[in-house]
Amino acid sequence: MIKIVFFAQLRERLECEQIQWDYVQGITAAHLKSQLSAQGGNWLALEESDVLCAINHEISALETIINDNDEVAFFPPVTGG
Amino acid sequence: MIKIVFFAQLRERLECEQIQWDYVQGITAAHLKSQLSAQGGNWLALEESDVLCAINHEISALETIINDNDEVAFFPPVTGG
Amino acid sequence: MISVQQQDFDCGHEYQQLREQGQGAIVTFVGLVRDFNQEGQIKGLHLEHYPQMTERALEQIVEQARQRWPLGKVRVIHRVGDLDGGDQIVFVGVASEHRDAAFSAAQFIMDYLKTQAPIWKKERSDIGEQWVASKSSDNDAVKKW
Amino acid sequence: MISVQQQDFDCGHEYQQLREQGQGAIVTFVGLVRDFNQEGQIKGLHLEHYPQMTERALEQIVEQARQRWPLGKVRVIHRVGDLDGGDQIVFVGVASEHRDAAFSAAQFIMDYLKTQAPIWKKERSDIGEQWVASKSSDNDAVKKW
Repeated sequence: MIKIVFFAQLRERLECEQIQWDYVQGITAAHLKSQLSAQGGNWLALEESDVLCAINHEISALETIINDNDEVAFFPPVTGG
Repeated sequence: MIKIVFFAQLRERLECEQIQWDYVQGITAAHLKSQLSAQGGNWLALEESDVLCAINHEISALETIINDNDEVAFFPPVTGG
Repeated sequence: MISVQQQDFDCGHEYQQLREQGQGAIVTFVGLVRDFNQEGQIKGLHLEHYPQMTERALEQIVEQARQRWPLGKVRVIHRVGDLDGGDQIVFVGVASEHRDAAFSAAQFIMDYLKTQAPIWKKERSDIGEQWVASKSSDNDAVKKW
Repeated sequence: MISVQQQDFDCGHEYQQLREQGQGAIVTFVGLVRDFNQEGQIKGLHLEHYPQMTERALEQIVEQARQRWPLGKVRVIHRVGDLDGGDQIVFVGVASEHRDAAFSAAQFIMDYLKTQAPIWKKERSDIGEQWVASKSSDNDAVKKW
């Protein structure tokens, strides 16, 4: 399983803080994002705007391949500081 | 008259903090420095090393023309901060 | 040392800690919430973050700075939660033997923090809440390093 | 505000004064005397200056910074007289709405101060006194602006 977490306006628009998702070997973060948005409805928000990705608490490119039991985060551009 | 003041190692080498000097119309800070060092002895220190100039408390080029009653300062490169 | 915390910080105290090591130059940066009194209904900010990731991201940024410049103590504090106008948000303090290194490292840390630390600001006002938009100038600031 | 003084300063207090105006970014720089304990006989510094000129020179440097960047409060304190290892020498604090302006202005003020403020350092040691040589790197630092 993959743990997926969402933050800030993305979390609010998806009305979802975190979900579990079936692991498929060789899947990238980009694939995962497509699978999620293919669910339609709120999930289309993942395609609409800039979405950044972190894998296991490390900023990662969307092309990065995910391993089983990884924690994948999707979030909008950060605005701290 | 011109008031001339010296600082730091230059003051120490000249063994002089300040002197009065006759004003001559059209004289520049460079002329003044030459007149002083022409006195020989310690005064040669004015020619030996980098000497900066301020006229009336403002950093000035040695080519600047001095007016009567100006305060002219000669000093080594600054090392504050 | 990195802290991500709700509570406020004392810039003078943090400075004294940085001073202990006897380096010749200390640069501090503090980012504050704007003073909303002049700007209508905005009442304050809420800062959300990604708890398991924020400290680690900040540590990596400091580590990158250490690889570029000779640094002594480095301190980063970022507040999260609810803040009011004028409140302190972020502290970056850098000690070094060289003033250019201290200035550059503090600015580098802030520039990277602004684009890589998983923290998001939301403005609270009488008419609701609004996520703060990211600034392209912040992305540009990182490119200079 | 500019001060040239023998007495020490309190960085935390100066920071609070800069904070009053509600600007979003505050950068402070403090320069300290090196810790001589690791360096043999040096016991401390004496700072000589040109009393009627120093404040004026610092004011002009701050004025130049204001012409380049949008700044709020700016504070410069330079100590003169006898200092020991680890003592604070100089404080530069800049408030601005923009962090880049605050960083740049603080660094600009320090770079210019190092080459234009009429202040000279002499090291005191068991074997006598020695004027500190000026550094070409300080002249180079000014050229970047």
